[in-house]
Amino acid sequence: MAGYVPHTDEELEEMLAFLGLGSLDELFTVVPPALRLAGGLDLDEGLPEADVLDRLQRLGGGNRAAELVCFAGAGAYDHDVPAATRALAGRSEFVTSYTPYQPEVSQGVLQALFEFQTLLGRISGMEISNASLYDGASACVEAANLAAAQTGRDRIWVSQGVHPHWRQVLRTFAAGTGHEIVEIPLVDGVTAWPDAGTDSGSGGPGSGAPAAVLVQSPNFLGCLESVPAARRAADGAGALLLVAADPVASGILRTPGEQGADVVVGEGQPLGISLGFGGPYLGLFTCRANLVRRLPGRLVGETVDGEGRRAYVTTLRAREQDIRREKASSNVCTNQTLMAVTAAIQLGWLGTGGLRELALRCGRGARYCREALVAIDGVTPAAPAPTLREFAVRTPLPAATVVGRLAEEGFLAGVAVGPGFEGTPYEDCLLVAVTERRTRAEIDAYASSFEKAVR
Amino acid sequence: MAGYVPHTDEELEEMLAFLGLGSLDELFTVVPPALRLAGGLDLDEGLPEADVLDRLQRLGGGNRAAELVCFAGAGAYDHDVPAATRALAGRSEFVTSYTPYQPEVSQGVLQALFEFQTLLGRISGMEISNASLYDGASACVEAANLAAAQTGRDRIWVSQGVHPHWRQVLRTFAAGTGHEIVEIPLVDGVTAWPDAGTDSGSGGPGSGAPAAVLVQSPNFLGCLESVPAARRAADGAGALLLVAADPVASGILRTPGEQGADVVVGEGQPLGISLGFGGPYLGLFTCRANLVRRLPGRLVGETVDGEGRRAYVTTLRAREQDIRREKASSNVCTNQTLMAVTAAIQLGWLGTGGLRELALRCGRGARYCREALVAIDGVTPAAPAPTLREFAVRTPLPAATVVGRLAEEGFLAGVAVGPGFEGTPYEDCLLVAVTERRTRAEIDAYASSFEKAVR
Amino acid sequence: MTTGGGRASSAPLLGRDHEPTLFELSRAGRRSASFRSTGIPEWEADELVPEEHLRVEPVDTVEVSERDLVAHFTRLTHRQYSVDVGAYPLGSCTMKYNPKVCDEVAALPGLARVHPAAPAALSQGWLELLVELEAALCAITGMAAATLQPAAGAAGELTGLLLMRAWHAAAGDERRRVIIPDSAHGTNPASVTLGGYDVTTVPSDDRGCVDLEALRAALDTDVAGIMLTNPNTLGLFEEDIVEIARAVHGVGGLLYYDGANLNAILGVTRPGDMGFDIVHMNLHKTFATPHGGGGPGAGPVAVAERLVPFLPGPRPVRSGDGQLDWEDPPRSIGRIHSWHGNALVLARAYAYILANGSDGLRRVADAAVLNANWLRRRLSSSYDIPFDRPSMHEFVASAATLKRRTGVRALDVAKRLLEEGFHAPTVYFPLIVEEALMLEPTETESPQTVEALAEALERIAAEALEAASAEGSSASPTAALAPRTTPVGRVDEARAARQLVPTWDARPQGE
Amino acid sequence: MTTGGGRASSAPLLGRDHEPTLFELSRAGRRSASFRSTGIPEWEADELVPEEHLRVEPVDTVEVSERDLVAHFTRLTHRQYSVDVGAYPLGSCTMKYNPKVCDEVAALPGLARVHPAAPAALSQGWLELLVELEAALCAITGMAAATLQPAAGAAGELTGLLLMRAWHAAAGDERRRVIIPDSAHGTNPASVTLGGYDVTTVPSDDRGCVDLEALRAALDTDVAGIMLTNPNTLGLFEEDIVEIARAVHGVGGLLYYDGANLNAILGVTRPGDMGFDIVHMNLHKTFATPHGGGGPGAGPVAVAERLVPFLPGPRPVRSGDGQLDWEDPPRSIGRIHSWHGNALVLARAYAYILANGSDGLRRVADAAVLNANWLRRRLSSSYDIPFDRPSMHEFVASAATLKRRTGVRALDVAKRLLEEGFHAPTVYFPLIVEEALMLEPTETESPQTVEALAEALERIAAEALEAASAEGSSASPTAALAPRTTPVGRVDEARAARQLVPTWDARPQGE
Ligand SMILES: Cc1ncc(COP(=O)(O)O)c(C=O)c1O
Ligand SMILES: Cc1ncc(COP(=O)(O)O)c(C=O)c1O
Repeated sequence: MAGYVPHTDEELEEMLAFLGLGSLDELFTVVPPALRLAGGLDLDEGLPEADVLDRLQRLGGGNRAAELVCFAGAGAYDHDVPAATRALAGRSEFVTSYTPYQPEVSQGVLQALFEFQTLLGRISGMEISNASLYDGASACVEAANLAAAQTGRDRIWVSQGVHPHWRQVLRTFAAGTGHEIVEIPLVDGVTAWPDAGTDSGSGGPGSGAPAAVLVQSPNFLGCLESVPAARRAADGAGALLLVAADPVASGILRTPGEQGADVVVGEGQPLGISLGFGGPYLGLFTCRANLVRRLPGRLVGETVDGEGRRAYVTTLRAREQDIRREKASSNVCTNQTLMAVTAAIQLGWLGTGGLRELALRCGRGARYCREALVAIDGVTPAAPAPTLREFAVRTPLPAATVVGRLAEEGFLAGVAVGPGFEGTPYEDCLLVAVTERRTRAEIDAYASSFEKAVR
Repeated sequence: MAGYVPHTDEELEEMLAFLGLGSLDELFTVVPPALRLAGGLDLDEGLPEADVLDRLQRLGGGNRAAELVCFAGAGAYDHDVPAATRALAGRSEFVTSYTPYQPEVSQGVLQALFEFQTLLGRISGMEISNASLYDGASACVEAANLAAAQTGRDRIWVSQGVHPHWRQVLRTFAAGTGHEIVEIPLVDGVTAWPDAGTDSGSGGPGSGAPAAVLVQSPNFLGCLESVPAARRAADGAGALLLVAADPVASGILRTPGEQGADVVVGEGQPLGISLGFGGPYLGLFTCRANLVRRLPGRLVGETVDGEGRRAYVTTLRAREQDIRREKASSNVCTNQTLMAVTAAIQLGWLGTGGLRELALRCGRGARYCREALVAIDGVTPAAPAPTLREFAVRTPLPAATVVGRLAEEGFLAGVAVGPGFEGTPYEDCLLVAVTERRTRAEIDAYASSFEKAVR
Repeated sequence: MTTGGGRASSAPLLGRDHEPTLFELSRAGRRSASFRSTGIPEWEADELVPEEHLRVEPVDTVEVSERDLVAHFTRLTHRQYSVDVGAYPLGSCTMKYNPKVCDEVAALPGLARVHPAAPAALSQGWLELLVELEAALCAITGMAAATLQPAAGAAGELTGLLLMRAWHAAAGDERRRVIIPDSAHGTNPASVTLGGYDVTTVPSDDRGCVDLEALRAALDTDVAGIMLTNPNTLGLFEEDIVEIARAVHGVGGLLYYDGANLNAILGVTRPGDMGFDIVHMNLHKTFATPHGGGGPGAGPVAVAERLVPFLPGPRPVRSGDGQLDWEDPPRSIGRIHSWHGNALVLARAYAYILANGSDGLRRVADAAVLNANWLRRRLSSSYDIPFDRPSMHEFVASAATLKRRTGVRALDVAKRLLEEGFHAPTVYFPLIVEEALMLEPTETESPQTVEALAEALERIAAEALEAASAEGSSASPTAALAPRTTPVGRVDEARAARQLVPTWDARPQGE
Repeated sequence: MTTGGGRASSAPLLGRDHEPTLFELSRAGRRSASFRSTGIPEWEADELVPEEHLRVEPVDTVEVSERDLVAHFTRLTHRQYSVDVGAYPLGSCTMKYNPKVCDEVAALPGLARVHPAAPAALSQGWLELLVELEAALCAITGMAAATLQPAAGAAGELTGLLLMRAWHAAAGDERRRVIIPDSAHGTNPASVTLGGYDVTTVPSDDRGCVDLEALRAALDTDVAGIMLTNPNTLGLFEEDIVEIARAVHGVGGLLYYDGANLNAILGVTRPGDMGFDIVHMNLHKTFATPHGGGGPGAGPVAVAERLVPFLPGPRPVRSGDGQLDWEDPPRSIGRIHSWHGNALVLARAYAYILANGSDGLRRVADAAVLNANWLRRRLSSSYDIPFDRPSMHEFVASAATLKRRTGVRALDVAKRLLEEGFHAPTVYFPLIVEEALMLEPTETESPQTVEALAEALERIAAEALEAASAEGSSASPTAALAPRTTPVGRVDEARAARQLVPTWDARPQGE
């Protein structure tokens, strides 16, 4: 067994003797006898380290997807992670430290988070960024909660273009907050907001004015939404505008900030974080300065120490649960700091030019791939709206079948749109993502396998 | 291209202007025009990082040996390397620092080397250890040079049981030093030293007394040599005793030090260093205190700083080439420090009990495997002498054929003894090593494939 | 040339100068990134996306060489305490050693390279891992099934409260209150609010446990349930837990177990046996997944049989043919994570459980509780121990007397301890203890380390008393000035909040 | 309990306390190791090996928990300067940035897991890599073929000298002397001795180059060859190299190129074109493989066509069918490494060469030479520059005047620079410059870093002058006391040699 308890038997005895105890069991006399576990835990005995690694490696061997050339996206993207990001984010001081409660010995994490906040502010066009939330879904939930608290309203208009999982999570948590999630349908791949003029008084869909309007762009189908249109819808209803944005797309797209967003959320996984079967990822949350006192989660600020040296510390803590308790702006405590540090490193590695190039390369690969696919008989674009890294196509066979067949050829063909789009024209479509990792040769091979699969 | 030069074009111009130069080419006007390379280097243009990694990964894919279950040894062993060793030895402060010329900012490497030296002293039973040499071969060469300098003689008796590559390297370098390498043959797998009584005057084989006697135990064939017998041979000739030892075997075997060695050398690869196609490995060099002023390579000693704080520094530097130049004890400068640090970490992870258990587990696996192989028709032990982790067998087919056939079954069957044993009974044998990584199931499968291969 | 960045000179090695920000190191035109050759046509932005969407200028993030990037973040790590650097007796946080083998597990390509939307048939290994981990967590807690989706403890709490809500709703029973003790962690009341309930706080009695009478008085059929930490945040085992469970169940309420302190009872007793209905675990505490400077964590929620149909979905389940697939429980509260939870954190925790096994996990509890009790006993002569009886894996000391006598507060003790090479304990929590110092040595610290910690704390108290009596004053200069050997000295937190500088761009010019 | 180890309290973060040795952390019975389950019978030692070979007591190494092991070595890294922490202008050492991608290359299982005795048929990828790297190195140096076996520069030198010896011997020509300039690195004369030759030193002229007349005078048919570094250790290009080559070849001697300074001329000119016959390269300098605190390196030796038959064997060669195999050159001097050289270092260097390519390598030389010249020019007002003319990638300054005026020596400047966050330059080398400060910024340091270095050096000189004039004394207290912000202060090197403590066990009791 690979044990991590250092105590020798002799030491255990010395320590017990100091406490006047005769055995380790006596440490637990406070536990009512009826509650004590008789035969120990119903688990196997501990394994040596090498066996553990073998066992997990065998489990990993059961994941055929790990070997496939990846055209799946849907909120998780197969980007290259450079060696520098991996090495730096793996430094054990970042990995094994706790929340920076003691700033004097936590300047490393604090400064990295301050830099993360600055970078996120820049790419989203917002003034404030927190130090991370769990994932894209939780960032949406927190944004909805903030908007409800800010406006005193409890309805949220959510574009159907928002990731279906995020919409589900919004609904799950709405059971507690009592918020009403109203979905606004897509037309031609983009949100068809209710006419501001007619609905402004009543607040449009549902009854009563919404606290916020939430749009994702590029949306789940890959289509670029009009943020100004969403802003108009929000204005019409006197609501806040919440935009879910993609940090990679920000390399070439206008920022949500300059287009009027009040809160910009997103999923930070594309910034140097491995696919990892969906986690740990990185919830991004940025907002305008006027909302900072309702910001969920931690915020790092710059200050000085007693000798005037520049220093960083978590600040405006009165918002947080450990101080405000039931009145806190959120219940989040442990967040995804290491992922935020990773994203800061990755944005540093990419740099201004690299972030732009990354976005361009994704767009080029996707265009090349889309053209190859729609050239196949029976394959058509799901929507006419412009796309960047990802797009949806209608396929002659059910999308799930296509995915199954192409797996045999070495490709993860994409993601079947399915749940969350029931009854829409997109339900049976296949969502295809192309990152900068995909070469022309891979795309050509994919398209030709695709053609055979749907023939 | 993944470039690592940070200068922007603007900066290049600013710097050139400061120097009064008009172009980068003008930096090189001191190079005679006739020598200047016209068309640039005859190499491809630089590649992006991802392409480089791909290219090297493809080269790695060409190494079928990487996938085989390894029964090869012959001086390089397939031991498990625990995660802790890998992580610590990979810390960039260890990896990217230079030789600790400035001790005030190099206490990390210096202390790790001091601990390495202490650990090596303990496992070899010697008082002094240097901070590493290139590999087992170079440690033998340095030991021979030390002995020659110490005794004023130039003949070295080298057991034929010493690794044949090391014997070759001894001969290569003897061309420069003028030393005479005299090989002492094996009988029944162990060295048949000339009778001390009859030969003591003349010094035995060759003419003139030897400076040293060099024996390896366990020797190349895996056989345990008698160090006392070698000591007697050395004493008979008035020579130093040089012992090449295996750090893993030291977990259960008597130390060369307690058996009279003057210098103990070895290959440190089994101490946490990956197979890596033969390097970087770790030359071990330890000796008695009376030889310290002839020690090749670096030595770390403890001292204090100006305020009396404990500190470490490279010491007795007057032996070294940068100070003594043509009179130095050796020409070594860059050594294998990172490997020494790795070995210290690995010995720390193993600990007293773990080093013993490691040796035992290798011995058990080897015994189990040996019994399974010699049960096969036509497979016989190459020598009757006791062995530990490794042993040689005679096979009905040429050893190289066996290796080739077993590769098809997923095994690296061992190493054909071959060169360095021409004309001996061992020439056609197969050397088989079994480390703690090999399971009973693997050995059973190996033995049954072996049986089929030689049938 | 001096303007702009790129300076790779380090802050003096181990010195106290600040590290410049990435933005100060930035220089227009510099770059680290390179991209794979693809052979794809190099269309311009406006050949990909309509102009109206395109930004005019590239987003100005930062421009540094890879060399400067690496040096910068490496230097930052030299300004950061961590478990790998030293002991971290931060009560309630269980900062134990994070085995390195788990890092290798999380990096295995077979796990790390799997897309979360890959069909179940292509990710059977992951589903198997999740199902096995769920079973292990259920065995450890004595529950029937678990969801692995919650990304941290607080997310687990909220999930648990939504389960509570769904359970009562299914019975047509609308309840409005959830009870928590006054010693509870801040996430508990915050989660209760988000779960749509009102908080009812019950006081602790003079043993430091839930006041049973007060609890009984607070209970009625409007109570949806109670959230308890056991051992509680004072490190004390709630000895009346069986009666508490009976009372809460008696009014139809459910019991929620905040698993932050599960480390104390591994293999000793199980929340399920105590009567809890819903249990969250903090894998980043009990099961040694690294905290990452504040996350990621993982907060699986296990439930009793009757709550299984309400669990979040989709859940990995084994079908008849042995194949694994995703399934939504019939009355699921719904999804609570973008995907399947912090999967690579889950893999690490599973590796830790496999490495320890039943024997090792019990040993964890033994040593954790032993270390804490040894330290408590040892410190009882230099600090107040408000509830000085056998504790579990942690205990709460108090600097109240010290403060009265010397002016040295819990905060000063904490800062002074940083100078001694230890991380500080948790301070001013739980709220019911004045000048609280919450100490959790964890089981991976050796007896010698625990003793060194005790000596350091004793030294701090002794030095404060000495200074106070020598100067006849009530302020100990030493502790109040601490820390003086750390990368920065005591940080001005008030200024940070007053003059908010949340990003480099918000900085007043010229500073 | 206080005796014995296991203390995981750190030296105060970034503080100046010493880190205990592993032996002080050791405690009997403690352990990190665990071993794979194998199912093999658990025979005792005496069932494996005859008693006479067995030790009675287990070898007492050290006994620490994995937690303490990790904390110990992590804390040691916080006491260590490195390229990843800051600039390292250590002349002659080319301490450039080591790209992280090369670390990943060296960890690729397809490379790292290959046994060195695997038959060529099973290690074709490695042979291919070696053959391609050899070709690239030959293209860079202008030579015909190379051996990749030497593990470092010094091993390359000795290999080269043995090649020289074999070449002359093959011609029946016994020569006894090898010429080296007085500016040569210490490994050169040491290698000459080991190669069985006598050293003849030729002086440098007042340009800092080989004195051509003195060289001509030293040349005769007893001279086997000459070893040169070009640019030489003063950072100056040997402008007479063509005449030198002609002269040496004229007496039948060979020219050996010490490639320590190859960085300066990548893509600009090639040793082969200059007339060199034998060239070693330090891949751990020019090709960015990390120095590992003193090694491993790699010192391939490339040769002109006529020396190819003498190269060490076995060499990887491509046979007719495209397959690669090992082959011994017909007149090989023999093997010089246990296996094939420091293979994983070679792989890193190859990755670096691929990443840079012809364009990138030339850019390396450009920026390295530009940085050095900029720094030289800039420092010429505060330090002596003995040979103040255009240098290549490094140059040698001198603190001679500074010492005369202020008492501050090159050593003091070096130690004081450590306080400024930079590594020190190489000092007191080459020997021909009094109070030498040899500065090599390398190409991966940005102009801002080079400028910050210049400022720091200027500050040090100015402060020394100021102190000297203020106090009217000749000792500058500041520099002489430096460094004061490092983990330890100036180390007593004399005591280390006088009272040798080479291991923990040799320590005087009770210290
Ligand atoms: C008692 C207690 N409950 C809940 C939590 C919240 O857990 P998390 O930080 O994982 O959200 C904590 C974390 O510190 C805790 O100590
Ligand atoms: C000029 C010169 N020659 C030779 C060497 C020796 O190289 P190595 O240390 O790789 O043996 C060095 C190393 O510093 C050097 O600077």
